[in-house]
Amino acid sequence: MRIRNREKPFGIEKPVTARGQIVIIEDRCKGCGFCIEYCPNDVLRLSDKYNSKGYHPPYVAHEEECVDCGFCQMNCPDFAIFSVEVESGEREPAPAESVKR
Amino acid sequence: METINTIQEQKHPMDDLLRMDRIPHIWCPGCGIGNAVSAFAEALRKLEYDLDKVVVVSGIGCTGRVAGYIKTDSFHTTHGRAIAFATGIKLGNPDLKVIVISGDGDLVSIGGNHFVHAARRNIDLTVICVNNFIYAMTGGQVAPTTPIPAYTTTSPFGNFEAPANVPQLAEAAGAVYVARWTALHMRRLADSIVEAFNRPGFSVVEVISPCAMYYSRINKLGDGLDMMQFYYNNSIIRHGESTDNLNIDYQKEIIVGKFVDRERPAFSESLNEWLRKDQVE
Amino acid sequence: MDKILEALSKGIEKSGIGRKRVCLVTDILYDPEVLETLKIDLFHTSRGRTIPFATGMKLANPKLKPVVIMGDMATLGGNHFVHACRRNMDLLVICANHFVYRRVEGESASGDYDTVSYSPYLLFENPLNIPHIARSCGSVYTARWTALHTDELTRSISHGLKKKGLSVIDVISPPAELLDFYYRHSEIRNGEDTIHTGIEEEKKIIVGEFLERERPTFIESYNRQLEEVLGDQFVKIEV
Amino acid sequence: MLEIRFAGFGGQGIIRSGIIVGRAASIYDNKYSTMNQAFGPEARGGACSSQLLISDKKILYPYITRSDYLVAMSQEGYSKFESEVKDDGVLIIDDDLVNTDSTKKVLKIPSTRIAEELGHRIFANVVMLGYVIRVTKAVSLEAMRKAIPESVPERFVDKNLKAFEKGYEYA
Amino acid sequence: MKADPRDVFTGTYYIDGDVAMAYGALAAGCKFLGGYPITPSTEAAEAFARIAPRAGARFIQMEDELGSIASVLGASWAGQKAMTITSGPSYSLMMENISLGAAMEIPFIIINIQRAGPSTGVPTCTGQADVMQSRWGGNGDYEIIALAPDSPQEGFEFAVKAFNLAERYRCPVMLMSDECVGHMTEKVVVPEASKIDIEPRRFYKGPADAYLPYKRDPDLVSPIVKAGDGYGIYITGLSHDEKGHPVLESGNSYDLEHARALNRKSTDQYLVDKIRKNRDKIIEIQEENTEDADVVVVSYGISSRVAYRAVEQARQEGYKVGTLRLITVWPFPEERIRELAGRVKGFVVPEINYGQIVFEVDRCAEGRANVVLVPHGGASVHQPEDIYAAIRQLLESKKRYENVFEFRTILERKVFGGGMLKNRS
Amino acid sequence: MSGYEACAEGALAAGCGFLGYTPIQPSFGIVRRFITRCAETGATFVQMEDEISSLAAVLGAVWTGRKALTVTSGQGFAQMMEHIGLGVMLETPCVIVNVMHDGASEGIPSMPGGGDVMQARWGSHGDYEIIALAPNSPQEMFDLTVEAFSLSERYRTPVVILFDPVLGRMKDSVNIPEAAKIRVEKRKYYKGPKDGYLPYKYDEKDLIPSMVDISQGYRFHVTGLTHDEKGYPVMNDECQEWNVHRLVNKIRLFADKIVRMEEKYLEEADVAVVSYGVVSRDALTAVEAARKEGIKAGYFRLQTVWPFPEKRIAEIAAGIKRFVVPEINFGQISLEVERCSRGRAGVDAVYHAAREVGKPGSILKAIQKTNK
Repeated sequence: MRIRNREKPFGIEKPVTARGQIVIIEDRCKGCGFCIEYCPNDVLRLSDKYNSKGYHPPYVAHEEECVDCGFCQMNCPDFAIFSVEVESGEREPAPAESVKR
Repeated sequence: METINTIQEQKHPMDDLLRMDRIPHIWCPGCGIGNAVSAFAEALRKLEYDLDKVVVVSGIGCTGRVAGYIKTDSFHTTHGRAIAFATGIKLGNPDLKVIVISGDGDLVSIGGNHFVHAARRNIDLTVICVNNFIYAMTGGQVAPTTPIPAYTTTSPFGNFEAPANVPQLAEAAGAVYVARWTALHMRRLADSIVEAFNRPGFSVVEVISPCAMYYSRINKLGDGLDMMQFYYNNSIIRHGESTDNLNIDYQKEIIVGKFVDRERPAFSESLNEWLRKDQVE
Repeated sequence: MDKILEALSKGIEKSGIGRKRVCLVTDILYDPEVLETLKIDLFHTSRGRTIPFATGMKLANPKLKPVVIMGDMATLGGNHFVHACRRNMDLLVICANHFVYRRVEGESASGDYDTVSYSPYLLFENPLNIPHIARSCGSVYTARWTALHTDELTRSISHGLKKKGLSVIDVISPPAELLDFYYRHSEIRNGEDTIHTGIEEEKKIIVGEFLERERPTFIESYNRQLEEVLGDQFVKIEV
Repeated sequence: MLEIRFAGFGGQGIIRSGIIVGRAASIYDNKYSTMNQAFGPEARGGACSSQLLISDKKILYPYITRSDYLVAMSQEGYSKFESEVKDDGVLIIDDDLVNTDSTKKVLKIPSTRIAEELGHRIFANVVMLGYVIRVTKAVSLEAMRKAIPESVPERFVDKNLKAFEKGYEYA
Repeated sequence: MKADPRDVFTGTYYIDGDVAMAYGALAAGCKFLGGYPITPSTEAAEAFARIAPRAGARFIQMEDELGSIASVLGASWAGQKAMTITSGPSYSLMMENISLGAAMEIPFIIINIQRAGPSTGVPTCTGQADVMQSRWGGNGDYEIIALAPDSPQEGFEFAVKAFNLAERYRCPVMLMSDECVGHMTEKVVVPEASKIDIEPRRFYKGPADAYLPYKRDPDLVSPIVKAGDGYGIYITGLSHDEKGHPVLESGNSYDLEHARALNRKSTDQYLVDKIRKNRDKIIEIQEENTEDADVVVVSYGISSRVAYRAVEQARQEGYKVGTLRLITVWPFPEERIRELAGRVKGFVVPEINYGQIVFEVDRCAEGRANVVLVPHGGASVHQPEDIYAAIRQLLESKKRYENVFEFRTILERKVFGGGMLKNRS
Repeated sequence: MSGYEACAEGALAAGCGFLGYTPIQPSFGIVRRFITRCAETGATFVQMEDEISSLAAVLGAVWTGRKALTVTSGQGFAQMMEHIGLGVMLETPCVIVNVMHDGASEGIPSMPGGGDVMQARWGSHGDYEIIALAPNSPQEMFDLTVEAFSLSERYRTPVVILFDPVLGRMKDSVNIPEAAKIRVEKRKYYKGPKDGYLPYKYDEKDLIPSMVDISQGYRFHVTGLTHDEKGYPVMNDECQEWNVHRLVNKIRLFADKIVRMEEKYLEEADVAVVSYGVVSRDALTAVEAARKEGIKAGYFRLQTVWPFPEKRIAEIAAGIKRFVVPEINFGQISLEVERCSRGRAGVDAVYHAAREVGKPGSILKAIQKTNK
């Protein structure tokens, strides 16, 4: 299976990507690693700390790489992670439909 | 973790669809049932259907607990009888959208008869069958879907029974919509559920899901991530494949896709027609 | 009804496997007088539970060839049927397809379409295509005859008795007064794809031998798998 | 009569710990022992506990009245059973997973961390056992060394014995 | 007859009750298990699946419980000792075929690891609420035998005993264990094969043409044959005559006159009488200190071990307390309770349910002794203090109570510290 | 009108809107009547593949707001046992009509029986209490079917109607009152705010939680597992105790209100005949015959078999010498009578064979014997 990449919006030369910020609800995490493995942009890493259940939750290693694709959220079996769109001054805001999940 | 601190007030996007007060759920790390629920919730969100009119019915088993986590009217019934229970709900109030989410053992083994007959009657239900090749809640017994020669606790020397082919059974019994995806095909699965949901009649979506605890451990297949990786490498999308070819062999490639999409008169239509005819006579 | 027993009796004779080895498991009530002449062991079990009963018998005494005659197979015992096909238990299953529950007057069974004269209600449920289900689930031999196709039925039964694995014979056996009607409205099409064998109103009933194939039976796979893993420790099931 | 309670999550080997010690006691040390278990529907992550009684006489009442030792590998297990421990009893906890403020005697071992150093966290229970046996002297060392290989899958015997020694040494 | 050494895994084990029962069944010569997984009985089926292929026994996991029990009936008629292992709701599903098994007089056993109910209840926790169900759960009249072990060692022994009784009386025998015993791990000693007594199946030995499936020996039990031996038997779940033929004239219209002629000696009468008339031989109880007791604690299964602590405490304080443990829950030892009722002040019945066996005790006490139920909703065992309190309460009471409930209302206030209606959670 | 028809009419009169069934002899008469009236009444029916699913479908239909009925007999009833447990646990009101036939297993399907009485009470696993009614005439068949729906709605529990093929076939005039005069208990619906709904929060007074229908937006969850007020599974002994305690007590404590019985000639009687269902007709004849002979016989009939009228039996026991309990089984209710009489009066269980229905001889003989 291929993970769908963001499509280039027509008429804009430089690809504009949405920026996302990831929220991790650590105590729900069971450390399965799906989000880390299947993040298209390798944003996440496994942390060393233990959560209350004794698992290692992920942490955001490359925050700037997140494009708010929402795959970590869908792929998390424990509903412990999701991303929200953040607007960054450095980049142009992404077209609305491309960030809509 | 600073990310949490900054936007902790953000709600999880599934909050309205799931009973977050019950999370963390009971499923093991690396289990794919959570993914299936996630896809289902996504489908519900896409549908924009009145959630008050959606009913989720589950049987018993790991997947049987799904009903408890979805924030609609939901029923956790007895082992194998989810479809029968759902039939009652659908006929009692035909305006409802009734969805059965349960496991392979529940739907195909003990509930096989209800599965066949609900498909034959073409009762308007959507059945999501999460197939993890094993009875997980009771501790890893051989299921009718266990491939040859997988090891389980009740087939300690390898399974030798031919596994059931869920899409084929569904097709033969008369289901109008049959699809299969793995727990990794999240978006396609969600789309498929949407399609099944909109199809009047008995629709079946099979979800191949890793059981990281019992199935993979005894067969030394690694953890949930390894099994997901296996699906990643070995699943082939072939829409419209003949259901004869959909048997799943041990650690062989898995054909996924949408296999059946047809129309047959649904039960409630036939019943109404019959009642009308009866009255005329 | 008696037509099936007659065919069974002749079929046993013809197959030459011996009356001792055959044992009949059924949920239909038979007249004991008829059975005495048949001289085979008969077990009249609870409705729909014939196939698991026969499964237990086969495994406990693999020399037996249990023959299952099911009345309302398609309803109560549907699940057992599906799974016995999947396992390929070495049984011969004869579905006495009455279209109605014989013993409950005037009721619709899920077998096939309605017989208006017999049932006061029109049947509105979709019928189940028994040969197709059998094929899909993995039976090795599937045929359908009406009860009046005596010779063909005998031949099929004899074949089913000799065949290793689960054979399914769907016998259209409505009440006596309708038998002839169905006989005349049947059409023999051997080797027909079971997808087309559904019985529909105002169409001919397709009969014939639809399917024959080889699959390892439950006991064969059991022996092979366990011998491979356990070696000498395994006590094999002798057939 | 020695009463030990193991508590933790499903998947940590809580019940197996009870079985290993019980087996060592009843088969190799010729004592009587009864092991009872309580677990939730979850295979992993649910609350789980086992209670082990070891005695020189036949055990009639098969449950813990007040435990001599509580081996806690989760916060939940700790808070649930802390009060059950005798006043002069001992709490043995995994200090990465359990926070304590008990007035009773507390012994700490980072068993999960040690197990992870050894290769996998599933050995945490055996590391813990090594520690527990040293502390409690519930059964003889020889008995444990015989009981462990019998109670774990063959391919993990060496690792488990190593984990056991590690825990034993830690004490 | 002695057990077949190949099936007996002699040795000393540290195993739980479920596994011990599987070992016991194999030692008793069980050659067939038709099972379906359900917590908490799976360990037994798993153990059986592990060892069965080496003992020439067969394990099949059927598609559902109806299938597994029906396959057991079939296997038994094919000449093998057969059993199924189950629990909770699955047991409820089997009721129809238990009734069929009783009517066909098939020897088979069911191991029921009771869990907390009703419905799905608490699957991983204990209960004792299937006791009445095992006696009354099927439709129609029949009698069964039920045994209740209280330790893994007894699990092993009673499994052998259950098979012996089943073969002896050609009836279903229930091994009513509970989750506590099933999951309790203790030392189990499996003796040598020569030390295990096995009741062989009562095969018919006379001439083939004279065989009648339901012609009874003086003890009301008839010998059995195997399917496939050429007897041409007709076995039915309908009411039948000696030949096994259903009581009917022709086709499907029943011959009422014929039925009437047979009525007094009908199938049901025998199904009931063969147990009731042999009850003295079947019933087993274990008594301690009942000779001079003021109070007798009647219990079975795990409750008897829990009650031990309360009884011990009471005796230390000088109360005369005896214990009566039911080894066979069914048939119920009515006579013994009647005898004791005349002598003692009362009975205390701790059960992990809201009153089942206590009604039987109450019935047999005939109002001559107070009967106290110490109920428990399930999912765990009694606190010994509750049982002790009930003993004290009983000894203090002067009044003769009208029924079990009346006493319980008082008890509930004292023991549980709340009225009936108060939410206790 | 026959008993079967009266039953179907009773169900429809009580507002039953759903029938789930599997054909089994001899219960089919009810189904036939019900189906023919479906089109007029707006009721729905479904023929399911087996009895297990029939009851499951009925339970499902109830939660959509309909009143539901299933009809079965003998073995079919045995198959329903699992779902009676579920019905009790989910506290789903529904009515199960069991046409009892003779014998264990299949027995003799066309002959009356009485072997399922204890089964109705004890057949499912776990602790629960049930309500079972036993009518003895077509008229009562109608009345008690209506009553059964009332009770099931009132106590939120499955209610069993036990009768037999003789009563079913029996034709008699049945007086069906006008619809307005038929009083059926209304379902106890929750009326508070939407987010405040707890499926198992019960009333302290009657221990019954209030119900809602599917699709009203309450988004509730119910489970067959042991659950808390929210309907969520909670796996501990405390919650189990909370649950079972109430499930049992919601009927036990109100038994006096539920119990219905009929008495005749009991004043100054020496011997009381306790009976139910079709046998009670013979019992009454026998009692009257005995009275003519000068024996002081009394007649006591259970209209509700469960809960058992313990108090009344104990009272009667104090005043008489012996009970005679005729049943078409080998002693089921007689055990209950024996228990409740507490040794004050002896109990003679009379096996009233299926063939003897209509012939009170054996009962009369038993009465005469006690008098000696």
